[in-house]
Amino acid sequence: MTTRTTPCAGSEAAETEVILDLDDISLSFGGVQALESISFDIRRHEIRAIIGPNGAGKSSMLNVINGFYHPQKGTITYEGVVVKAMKPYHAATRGIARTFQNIALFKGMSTLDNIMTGRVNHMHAGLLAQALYIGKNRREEIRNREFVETIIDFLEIQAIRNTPVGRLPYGLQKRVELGRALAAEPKLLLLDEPMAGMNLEEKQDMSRFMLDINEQYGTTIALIEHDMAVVMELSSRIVVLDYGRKLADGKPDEIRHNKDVIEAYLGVAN
Amino acid sequence: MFYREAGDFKTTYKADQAIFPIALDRWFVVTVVLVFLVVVPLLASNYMLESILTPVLILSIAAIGLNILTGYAGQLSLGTGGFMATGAYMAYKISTAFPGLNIVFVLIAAGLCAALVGIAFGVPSLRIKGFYLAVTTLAAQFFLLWLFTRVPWFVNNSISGVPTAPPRKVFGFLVSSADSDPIDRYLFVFIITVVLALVAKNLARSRIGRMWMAIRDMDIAAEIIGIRPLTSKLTAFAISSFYCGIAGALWSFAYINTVEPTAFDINRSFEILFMVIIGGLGSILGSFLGAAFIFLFPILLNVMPGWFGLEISVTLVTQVELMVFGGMMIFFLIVEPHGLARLWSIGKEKLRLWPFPH
Amino acid sequence: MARHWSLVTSIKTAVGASGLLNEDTPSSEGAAADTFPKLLLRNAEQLASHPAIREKEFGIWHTRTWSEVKSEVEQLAGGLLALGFERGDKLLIIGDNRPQLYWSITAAQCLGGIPVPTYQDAVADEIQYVLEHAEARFVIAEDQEQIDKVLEIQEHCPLVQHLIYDDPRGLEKYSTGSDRIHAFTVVQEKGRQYLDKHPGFFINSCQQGKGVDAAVFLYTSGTTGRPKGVVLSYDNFVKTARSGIELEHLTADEEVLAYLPMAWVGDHLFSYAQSYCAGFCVSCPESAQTVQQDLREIGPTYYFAPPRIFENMLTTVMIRMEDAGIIKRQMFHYFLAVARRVGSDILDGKPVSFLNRVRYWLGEWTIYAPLKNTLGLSRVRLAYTAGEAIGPDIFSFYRSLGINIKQLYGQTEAAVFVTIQPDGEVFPDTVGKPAPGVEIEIQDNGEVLYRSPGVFLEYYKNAQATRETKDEEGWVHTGDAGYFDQVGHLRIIDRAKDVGKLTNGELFAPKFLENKLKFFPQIKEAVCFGDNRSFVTAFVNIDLDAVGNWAERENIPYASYQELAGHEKVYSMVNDCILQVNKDLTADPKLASSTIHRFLILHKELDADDGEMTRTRKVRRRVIAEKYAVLIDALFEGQGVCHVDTEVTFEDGRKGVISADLEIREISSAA
Amino acid sequence: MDMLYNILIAPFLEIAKSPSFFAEVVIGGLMSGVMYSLVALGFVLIFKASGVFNFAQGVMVLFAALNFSGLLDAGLSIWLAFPLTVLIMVLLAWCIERLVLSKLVNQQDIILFMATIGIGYFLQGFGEFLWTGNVRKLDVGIPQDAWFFGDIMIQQSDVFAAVVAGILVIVLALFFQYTRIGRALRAVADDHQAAMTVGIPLRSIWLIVWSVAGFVALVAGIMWGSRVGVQFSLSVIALKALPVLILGGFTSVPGAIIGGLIIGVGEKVAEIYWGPLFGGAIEEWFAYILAMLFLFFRPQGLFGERIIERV
Repeated sequence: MTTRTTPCAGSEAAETEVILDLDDISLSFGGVQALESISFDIRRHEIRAIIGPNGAGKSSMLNVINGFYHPQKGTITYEGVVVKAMKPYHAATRGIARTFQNIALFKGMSTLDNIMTGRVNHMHAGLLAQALYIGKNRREEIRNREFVETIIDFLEIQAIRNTPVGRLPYGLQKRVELGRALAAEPKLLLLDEPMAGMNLEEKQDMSRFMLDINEQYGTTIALIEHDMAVVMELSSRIVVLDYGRKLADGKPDEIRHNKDVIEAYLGVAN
Repeated sequence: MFYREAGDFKTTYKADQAIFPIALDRWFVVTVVLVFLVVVPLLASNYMLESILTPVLILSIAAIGLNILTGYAGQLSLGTGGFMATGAYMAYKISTAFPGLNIVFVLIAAGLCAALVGIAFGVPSLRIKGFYLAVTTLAAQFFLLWLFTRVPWFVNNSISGVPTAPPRKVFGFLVSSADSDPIDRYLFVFIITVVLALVAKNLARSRIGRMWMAIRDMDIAAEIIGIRPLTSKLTAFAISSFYCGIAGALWSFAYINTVEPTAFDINRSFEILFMVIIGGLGSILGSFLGAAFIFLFPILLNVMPGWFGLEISVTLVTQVELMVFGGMMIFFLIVEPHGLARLWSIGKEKLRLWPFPH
Repeated sequence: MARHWSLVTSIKTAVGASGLLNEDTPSSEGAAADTFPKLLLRNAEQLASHPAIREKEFGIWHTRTWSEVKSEVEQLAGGLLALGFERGDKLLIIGDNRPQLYWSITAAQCLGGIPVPTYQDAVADEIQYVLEHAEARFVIAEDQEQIDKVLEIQEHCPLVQHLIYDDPRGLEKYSTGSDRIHAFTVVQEKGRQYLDKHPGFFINSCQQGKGVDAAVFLYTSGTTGRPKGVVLSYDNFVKTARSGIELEHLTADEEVLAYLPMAWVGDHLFSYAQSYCAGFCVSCPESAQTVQQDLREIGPTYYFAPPRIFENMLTTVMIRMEDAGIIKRQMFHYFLAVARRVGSDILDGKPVSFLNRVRYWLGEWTIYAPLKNTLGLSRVRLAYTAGEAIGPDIFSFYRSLGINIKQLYGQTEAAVFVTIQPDGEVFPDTVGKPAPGVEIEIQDNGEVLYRSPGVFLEYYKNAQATRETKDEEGWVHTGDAGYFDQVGHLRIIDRAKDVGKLTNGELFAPKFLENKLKFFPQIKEAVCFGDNRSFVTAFVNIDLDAVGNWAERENIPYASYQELAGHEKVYSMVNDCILQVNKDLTADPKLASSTIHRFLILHKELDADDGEMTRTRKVRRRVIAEKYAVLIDALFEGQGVCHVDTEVTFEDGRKGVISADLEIREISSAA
Repeated sequence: MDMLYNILIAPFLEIAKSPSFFAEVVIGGLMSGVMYSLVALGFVLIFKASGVFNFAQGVMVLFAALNFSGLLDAGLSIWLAFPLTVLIMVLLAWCIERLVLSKLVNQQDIILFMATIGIGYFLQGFGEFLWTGNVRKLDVGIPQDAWFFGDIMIQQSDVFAAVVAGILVIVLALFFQYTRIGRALRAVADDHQAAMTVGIPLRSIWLIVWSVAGFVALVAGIMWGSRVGVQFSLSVIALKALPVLILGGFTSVPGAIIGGLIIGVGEKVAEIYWGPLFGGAIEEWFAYILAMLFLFFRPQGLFGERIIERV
């Protein structure tokens, strides 16, 4: 996507700058304690994995980040600004996009329209211009269509451009959802188990896409994934959650040998 | 079978995003519009023009309005009658207050008033979802009807309470009041309908249309990718009521020539809801098909016995009408929940794929 | 009838356009445009605003006129010069059909260099052989996938100095800080600067080329041993292209879809040489998966496809029609029968009864036109097929729909045309009359020899093979056996060296038998054995789609290809097919004795990755004879069942072994 | 300013002046509230068991009353006409389940909602087709005269209706809570597929539910018919049932009753005291505006379950 200046990923200075910091986050639904005083940060341009057994609070954490749930305790600082009760669409306009564990595509629309919907905050034609489809609106529709087409080309889904998403196989629906998230040109991309239910080949494609997104467009990725091979290979740093508490946080090989993590996953060897 | 798409490739996005990218569709629509614009006024009888085509067109405008709200934005509404009434009464007030004002501006002003009322009753839709919304729109329906019948200011304190619509001219052609020529009235309404249909189609295929459809399909996901539910729902209510307002105004000015509340009661709301459902949710074409079907069906029912020579009492006809209406409604919801428009698009798809089945 | 009328008009327009063609028009370059660089300059001048090449990208078709192509080629050539490209250098080109790669061909030729297009699905060591053999110093690759292949074998090819890529996807890291890997646009930018410093260099460099110079290396995917580098001159392609254009009255307004591999001589002639000579526009599809959609969008007027593609298209049509409603299906089959009866005659302008014309007209309106439209062939004025024999009923199916499909016989060594079926004289089982300027001789062992302006210069660095194939007077040994029938059309029966003799001395042409078997939709591939044996036996590969679909309707459960292949009902079905072939064979005295006596259905599909076939799906007999020797002997000894373990390479390169017990079935009319 | 005075303060002064008139208005309101509750009860039953928002409940009341009064006019005694009408309602329930519901099993709510509107139209036409549409007096021996407590006049028929409604509510509450079928009904309401997988015969459950709703409609029809006569206006009360459900919550039986009473009383009081200020007949829209306000603060109504949205 030539339109965006792509900061080269190599320089160390940009690497350390923190894009999102979660400090002492606690979240509960009625009596259920989903998250308990969790703190960790995500640095710019890194692939940050969030792993843990089922029910560890991973998805809830993602929902806190993009403002769908509001934590009872703790502060969220995004790009250096402390964020109070952020509405989901605020998060979107500030560059946080996400995909869902069980796909949340708009069934009534085609692949192209679904991804174009991701461009909603980048289009500003007035109501009248849209009504008459002239001038600003037409130019804007074409400019954004070109941008979306680069995404379609990037994700290699040219052949299903006009098929209604309801008819697509699982793997392709995941790709369209990723396309929609990319369309918003996010700074932080939250991926909720992008590879669940995929075969080997689809997983290889998805990992390739994630690496290209991270390298080519410098998008920071927060990744929830159960496939350890993928997590260990792709992520720069990993945070491990268990029963709503933070168990460990560090580089992949640190996590691989961390006793608590092994216990949490394989059960206590007594 | 008739489609010849080979060799019709697109070299610009403008062509690719046209309303009718396929050549045959373009020609088909152009011919249909020309036929109704030129041929029909010449050949059709006054009765056909005055009491069949004009009302069907006006109801299509209202159906397009409701389709924008329920079909595209997914917000159920039973208040269409109320919004039409707002349009009719405000048009009457404005045209009597400013006699010099051209009828077109009166219509637009009436539409805007209805849009404001629409927004007012649209605010609750932010917190209420699904068919609970039926209640708020029902509130609008009954409240507005009550308002216009109870408060004499709206009818300039006319004694009968049912004022006649003042005669108005457009480019010298008399388009409202009883003694205007049916052809002029028909053409006036036809042009407005075509313009409004085009506008609705443009809205549906640009940003606001996608926002509506996103809210309809999965509002949580829509909110998370940055669509503000407030703006999209309220614009849907506003534009939908704008269309209903204009339809109401036209109904009084160009069809029944009086401004009476019974024309816009709860049954009118149900009728237009039927049109949108049987016509097809989320399709401009569906609104036209639905309007024509629902309006013509009772007339057909009354005329048909005549063909077979058996005389049926009027009450029996109304009863049969009700039964068949209810039956048709259920039949359509079972066979094709997406209505005539879906049958139309399936037919078109079959022709494009002919002779293959899929 | 309609057919004649269009023929007449196309002659008129051809004369207008052919002003471009005949050599003696006083074009600006004095001597006739006899090389592609000169043709480029001429087209850029005389057809400046006419579309030259088109590509679907980002959802719409981007068109470039001849003048734009000239500037693109000029900049690329400049860039190559800046990187040190000299006259005589080779430029390896690998990737799908994309405008940038076609421009690379012309750019290399403008600098007196030689382009070497390669198969995009070739594995790394095949590319390594071509790179080393052609001693190419420059490589232009389409995308990361191809660049990775070249980088993988880098240490074996020290000669390769510069790698240029077109699609930047995932390649930023490669090119930053390396002087060997460059982006296409960066090279063009260098080219602009270079040409500013050397004005006029590009034009006179184009002028220097002569007709006899080597224009391109095309590596044949020979059925035996390593591929040979066929050197073809400008004259070979320009003269052959022009004779084809005149014969078929092609104009500058043709539409062609370039979807076949660029390394194949067919694509080089139809999508490159003829486009430069006639000036028509070539369209590149968006991606490999969208070829069918793009075919329908472009609606080509001039179409070329190997028989396998026509065959697949027919099978999909038949399978899709199976699911149609009864009325539609009956209507379809009724009108198909009408077309089969009179369609070809109407196309050839032969007399047809009035009633049939009306039925055909009705069929045209309800079935044929929509069918051609859905397949994207409704604007096809001329369709060629070659490379191997096409099934008679497949061939007549398309002709009966009014698609002017014609067979031709050609070779890479002949820059394609050897024989072409002229309009009006089209038969399902011949390959036509000698093309303009081509002389043909049949040797006593049946081998076909030809001489034509299109005959190649030599096999690069393989003088011995050149001598074997081309003798002093220029006669080329095709290696195919054939004979001229009474109508003067050549009939190819088999590969010369494969034509064997049965023990009773009769002729045994395995290819001829195999093609007859493959014309049945259920049979995808067949291999016959009979050379110096007393009778003929065969291996059969069933077509998974067709048989699978049939099994579904017969509700026969099957979990894998192997299980379906071994099923009793499938065996009897193949048996019936062979019976029918045997019936046709006994009708022809020359081939009566090579009827098939025994057969078995292979448990795996013959595949190019296992080396059992060439890239263009031609059977490699020697490889199969070695690999399945056990099975062949079992066939001739008549064992009931034979166990076999075969090594297989999976899609991602892993090797594995499949073992199976294959049933050997005796052909009997009672079965 | 005086507008505010009239709205807020004046009514209370008047109540203080004539408490008995106010009591009478309240009781009158209660009685019409009972009617709303009975209709709302039918809504709740069907919604609770099948998740269908049955817009045709109002017309079923009219249809039941029409059949019952028709049979009575045809000379049958009450003890014969009543069970016969109940049978007709069960038959109707069977047809609705067979022809409509079974075909729309997992459609979205909006489709089912519109189907019930279709059923409503059909029943209206069919009812009038069977028993001609003229208004009919319905007398089933419910005492018509009134009692007097001090100067407050209470219609006996209203008391009788209240008692019947009370009995019905208790029976239904017990039925839902403790019987096996009741538990199955609640399971079906949560998730059709899940219930089916557990082996609950979905079709028969719906049959029972719609029949009971038909029975409730019959009772409401009789009560309502004996007061104002059997006529088309009965089916309009269905629209009034909507606000009742909003207040009471869609899934609770007690909620329907209390909601009905609140609306009944609220309407009458508002009509008497605020009516004249706005030009009268505010009864038409008062219930809806009240429900709308209520929806703002407690969308799930008094007793309904809290709606939690998960991503």
